[in-house]
Amino acid sequence: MNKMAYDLFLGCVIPARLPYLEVSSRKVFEKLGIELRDVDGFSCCPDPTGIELIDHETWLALGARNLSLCNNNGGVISFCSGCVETLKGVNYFINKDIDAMQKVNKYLKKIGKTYEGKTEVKHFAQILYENLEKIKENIEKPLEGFKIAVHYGCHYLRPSEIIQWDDPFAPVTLDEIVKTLGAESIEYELKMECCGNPLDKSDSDLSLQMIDNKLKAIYEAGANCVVVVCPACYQQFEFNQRELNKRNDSEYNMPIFYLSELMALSFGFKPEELGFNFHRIKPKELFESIGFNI
Amino acid sequence: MSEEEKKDIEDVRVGVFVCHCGSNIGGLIDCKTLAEEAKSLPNVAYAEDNLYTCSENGLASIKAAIKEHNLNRVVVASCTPRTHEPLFRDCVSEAGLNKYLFNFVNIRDQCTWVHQKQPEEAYKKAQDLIRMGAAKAVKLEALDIIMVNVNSSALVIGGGVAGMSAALSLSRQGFQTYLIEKEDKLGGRLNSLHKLFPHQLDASDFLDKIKNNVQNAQNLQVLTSSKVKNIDGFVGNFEVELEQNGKNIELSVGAIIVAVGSSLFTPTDLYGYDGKKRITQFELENKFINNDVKANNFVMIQCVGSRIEERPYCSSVCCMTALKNALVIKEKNPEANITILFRDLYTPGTDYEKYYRDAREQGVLFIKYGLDKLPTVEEDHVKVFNKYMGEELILPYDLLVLSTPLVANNDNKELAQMLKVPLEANKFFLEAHVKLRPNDFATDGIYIGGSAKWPVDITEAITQGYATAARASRVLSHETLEVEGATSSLPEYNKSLCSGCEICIKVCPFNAIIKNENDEIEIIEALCKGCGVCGATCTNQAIVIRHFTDDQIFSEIEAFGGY
Amino acid sequence: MMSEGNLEKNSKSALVIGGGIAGIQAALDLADMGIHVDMVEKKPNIGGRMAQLDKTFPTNDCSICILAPKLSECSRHPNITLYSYSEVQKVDGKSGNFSVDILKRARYVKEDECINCGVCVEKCPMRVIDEFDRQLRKRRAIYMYYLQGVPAIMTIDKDKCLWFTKNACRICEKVCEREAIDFEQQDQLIKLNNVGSIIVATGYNLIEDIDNEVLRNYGYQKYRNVVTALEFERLLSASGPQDGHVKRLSDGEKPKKIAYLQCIGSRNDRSRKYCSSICCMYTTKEAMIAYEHNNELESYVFYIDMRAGGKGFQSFIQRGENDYNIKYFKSKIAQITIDNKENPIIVYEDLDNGEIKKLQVDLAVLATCIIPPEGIEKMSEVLGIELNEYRFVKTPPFDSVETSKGGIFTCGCVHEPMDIPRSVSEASGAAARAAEVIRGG
Amino acid sequence: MSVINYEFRNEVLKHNASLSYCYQCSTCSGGCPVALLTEGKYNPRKIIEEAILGLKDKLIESQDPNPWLCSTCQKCVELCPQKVELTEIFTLIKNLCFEEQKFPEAFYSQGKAVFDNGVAIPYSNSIVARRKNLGLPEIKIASVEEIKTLMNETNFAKNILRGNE
Repeated sequence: MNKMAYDLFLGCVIPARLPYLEVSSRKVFEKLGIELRDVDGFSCCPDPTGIELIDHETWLALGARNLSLCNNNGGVISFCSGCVETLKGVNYFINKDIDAMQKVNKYLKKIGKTYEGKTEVKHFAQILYENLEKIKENIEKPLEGFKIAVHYGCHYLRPSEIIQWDDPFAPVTLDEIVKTLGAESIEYELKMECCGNPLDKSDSDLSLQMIDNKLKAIYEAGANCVVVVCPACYQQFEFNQRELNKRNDSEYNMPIFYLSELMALSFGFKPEELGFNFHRIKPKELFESIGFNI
Repeated sequence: MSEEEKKDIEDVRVGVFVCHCGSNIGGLIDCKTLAEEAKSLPNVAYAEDNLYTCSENGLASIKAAIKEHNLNRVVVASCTPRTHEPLFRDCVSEAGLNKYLFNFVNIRDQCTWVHQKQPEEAYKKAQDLIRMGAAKAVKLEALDIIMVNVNSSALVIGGGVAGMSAALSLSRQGFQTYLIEKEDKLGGRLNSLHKLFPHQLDASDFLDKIKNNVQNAQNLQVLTSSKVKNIDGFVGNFEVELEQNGKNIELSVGAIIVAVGSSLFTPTDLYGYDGKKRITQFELENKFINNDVKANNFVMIQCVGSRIEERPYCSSVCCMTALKNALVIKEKNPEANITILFRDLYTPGTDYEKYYRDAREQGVLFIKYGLDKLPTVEEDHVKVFNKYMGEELILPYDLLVLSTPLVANNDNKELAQMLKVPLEANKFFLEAHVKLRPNDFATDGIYIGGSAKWPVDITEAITQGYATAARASRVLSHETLEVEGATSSLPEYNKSLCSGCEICIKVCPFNAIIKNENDEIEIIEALCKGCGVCGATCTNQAIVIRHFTDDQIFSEIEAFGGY
Repeated sequence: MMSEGNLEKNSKSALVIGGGIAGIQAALDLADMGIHVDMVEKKPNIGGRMAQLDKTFPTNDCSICILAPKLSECSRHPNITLYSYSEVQKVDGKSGNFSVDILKRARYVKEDECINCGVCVEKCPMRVIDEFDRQLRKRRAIYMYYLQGVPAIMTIDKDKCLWFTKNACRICEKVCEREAIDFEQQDQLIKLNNVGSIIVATGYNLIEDIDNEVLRNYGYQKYRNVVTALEFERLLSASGPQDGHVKRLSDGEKPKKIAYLQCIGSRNDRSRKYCSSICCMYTTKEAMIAYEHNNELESYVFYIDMRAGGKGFQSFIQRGENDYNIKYFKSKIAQITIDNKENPIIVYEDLDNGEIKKLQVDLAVLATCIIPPEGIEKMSEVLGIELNEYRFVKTPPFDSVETSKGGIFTCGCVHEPMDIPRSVSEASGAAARAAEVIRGG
Repeated sequence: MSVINYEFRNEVLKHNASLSYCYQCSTCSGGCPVALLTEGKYNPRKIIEEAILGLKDKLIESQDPNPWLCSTCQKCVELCPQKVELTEIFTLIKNLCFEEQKFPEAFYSQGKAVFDNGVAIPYSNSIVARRKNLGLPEIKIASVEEIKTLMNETNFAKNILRGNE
């Protein structure tokens, strides 16, 4: 069987703001023997909660341009749910509507490119889920004692008509993965609710309220950490806990992990290799409290 | 009591059968002892207990005992007469006794089931009930089984779609049928409709098809421009007097079907109705037929004159009618703007809900208003408080269309009196039971279908027309009918007691009591159900209720208190 | 009324498929006309859905009390032959002259011996889930489908009986005084000839009977205090699993607040596009009965359009609002969550002021969608009749009792969701049409 | 009080026909997390109703309810029993707001960043250094010229720059 390979679409947030998340992600795929090929010339995906909302056509055009650069038959993957939604969305719209396809290609022509809407797009967590067996083989340190609040995030699932992956309201894939890593997945009341990150652009207070409610529910359910698969969600969870503690009388100190980070840990990578020192909420305490020796 | 009465009673030999009903009765109380005790009751010649008296061998042993101990009365103490009395009546008559010489004592439903926590009390109650039942049995009298002849022809009143369907079915079943219509042509409401939902067929085409069937039907006589003048008689034997253009016609029929339909409501003083720029849905259909609809902005208002205090019902066809006409407009002029102001959109079931969706798909607009803030109509626009927005919205219109309810005919009362059948609060005809007898009247032999009973659409009117045909056919299919023998009566020896106060006539729910040509109270036994209301209310105790005579009831009371 | 001397003795008979209220009414009408009727019911006893109901709107009559006399009339009528626990397997011929094969499944109980004494049931050691009570209680492997069932004969559930599954037990055989148990009994093939007309009245199923996809967002079968309307009907029923004392399934507490959610699966492009027709009414009825059990009760009904067009329906809803403490909200509920006491939590928009409100209740009742009955596809093949786009029996425009095949008629929910009065009217209507065929009209 | 605007209603319908299927059942508003949080001040159902009635002023001028408060969680889209594509309709409305220069500042900065750099977050020197330390590869991003060309073609540039430069 020839080696699995995908083009890698990094997007903006991870490489330019959270590069340490890119580290664990690359390591995990390497360990699983799945090749990720870097592609030159990608632009912003663009943001489905940003540029799409102010100019749908531009969003289509830039997205189609990015997809037109992919040259790998395995398709393209991303570590970011937003990028995945954009790239899948562009495929969805131009394949659904021939006018959109023609319009987009009229634009692309100006820069000597064309796109037929054929590149397959996948979320990195989807690839991982499809390789659960491989993952099992690579586990050196099962994540015993991790009581994980899984946060799927909206764009990983919805709109299901575009994403075509897992159940939009009762998803299982991420829970399956963390259980495979030997951790426990904790049910909590607002599990399927939005983290509120996109609202930051229009109403930061609302945005904070939403993440506040989620964190409350997560603490009530007795989780000791959160796992996410989207840099927007990651920032929303990680960057706002201090701010919330300042505003309210809360004492949030909940470690937030990227799915790839947890997997890397279970594969035996050391925290320092993974850049955990860049986390604002250091997981060190957690590791000690549950006796996760590294 | 007189000597020969005493003598009669001495000859009375009662058999008592106590049923265990599996564990239903036997599980709680001692049926064996009950039977033993029964043996010592006056006139009881025999008693036994059975695991199941209703089972084949239970019935066999009743018949055997009747022969062996030449019993002439039978008492079964068991479950309930509701389901089992007919069975035991058949059993004793097979053994040669008159079926009215059987008496049912209910010691399950009304004893062991309701007193499961108190076995002793239940036992005592069972003793009482059996003692009383046996005492009544002693007084039971053989009653004649009454048979009436049946005239196998039928009268259908109303030549609308319901009436035509009923008449067609009856005639196809081979019954001579008279279909009478007060207008000069058949068709009723169909004559004034343009298209028919939900298939947008031409009303006229559809009507022609049915009329054609009616014209070609055998055993079916149509009388248009005809009115009912008078109706006498009872199930199987009605005498009907008609008037057709001045001349009188007399018919004898076995069953009567009422399918007189309903009337339109004119929304005078409502929403600026003027019959020109502000019209009803039916007037709109008339405009379609004459092809003079020029407007481009349409506003329709639902529930105009219905679902309000004075007319609280939903007319159930208006929403579909509005959708139909909206789709007709859209088909002719896709650019037309149509807004329907409604309270609840009534499109139940499969095709109708789809029809509502189709209308939205075609761009018809729907706005919900509430009874608290009714729309107000100006010369060229409507102001409506849009519940969806919580604020007022202005809708310009060239044509305002009001969806008005179907209402009961004014002459329903007249017909109801002739037929001696009731109307409900909105003056529609009232059926025998809204749930399980939707097309019967309480009076045997008379049936009701279509919008005369309640507003219905074409499809349901047709179904109900067929339904009345089936109900009538149950009567017409027989040369004779056996009717209840346990009826009330005014015996010769009591006639002197009757003061002619006519209270019995008023209270009889089956219209079984009349004052005959000799000005005497007469009970039409074919109609009497033996409910006993007349006997109970008769101020001079002139009326006797067979099978529930004072004598029989007092003997039960005595037996209860007498120990 | 009993009948004497038929106008004409019909050599042709009628076949009625389905022993619910529609089938029963059609059979009784035909039989009273003097036409012989063979009635086929798949279940062990006739009675259908109506037997499962506590009361019926808008009169709130006790359902079984008005049904039972019709059941016994059916079983006693000289012109009706009842084949319960049976299915139609083959139909040949055409209008006026069909021949029909009926598979009469062995119930392993001698019909003419069993007197329904119930001893066998008491002694049967096998507890299995009870379909009639919507899995809310257990029955035995030998059983009556329901207490007042007709024919009043026991049936052995072959798939559950220890003798058939493990070659053990046979206790019922030992305890039956009438020796009515017959483990050797075989399925029978009954051939009917000269059947003039057929009436299809096989009723309906409910969306929860096939898949819970649409029920997922409401936590059905995940949250114990979320039940369907028919389950609630059983809870209300005196003969039901709680003897008519409504209690929460989670903790046996008496509910003080009940939410009723309409259009669960109905009027929904993701599930069934059509309206189930009866839910607005039976929901109000159930709320009324529940209130009669407990006058403290608050009921909340969440609906899209109040569909109350039948006779006396509007005033029924009015009474619910005025006298039974029922509050109506025009708002479809998106989902149900629960708090730590398993109380259902509902979020809804109050259209009167546009506010979004959170409501905590003790019990939530789902008005689930009516769907075509199990096996309708097979039946349509056997009979050669078409189904419509919703997989109900297809009827032509303006005639709700005709099917696509001459001589075969239909009535009741098997062709469209409808209430009991309309089912009964249609049943009589179908009977009239069948009689036309049989009498050669 | 507002007047129905059939023209604008039809314009929205042309972009997204699913709008016409809405029967205002309130599933969306009852399921919307932001609606709950704002006690109904934000209400997806009302925005749809305004679109149905073509109330352009409310949708674009006064923006009541504020369409920018949609968190794009897509729950309403999944829940809608009539499969109305709510978020696509909201996107259309917000696009029109953009043309009218009525949109939150943050969208400007993001759009401008992409227009100037091809990416939303330009690579600072410190990030480039950090990537090196972390052993991550160098990233060759899009040629800004290509991106600018496209964004000029689509009128994005015109709209994003107008009134701001």
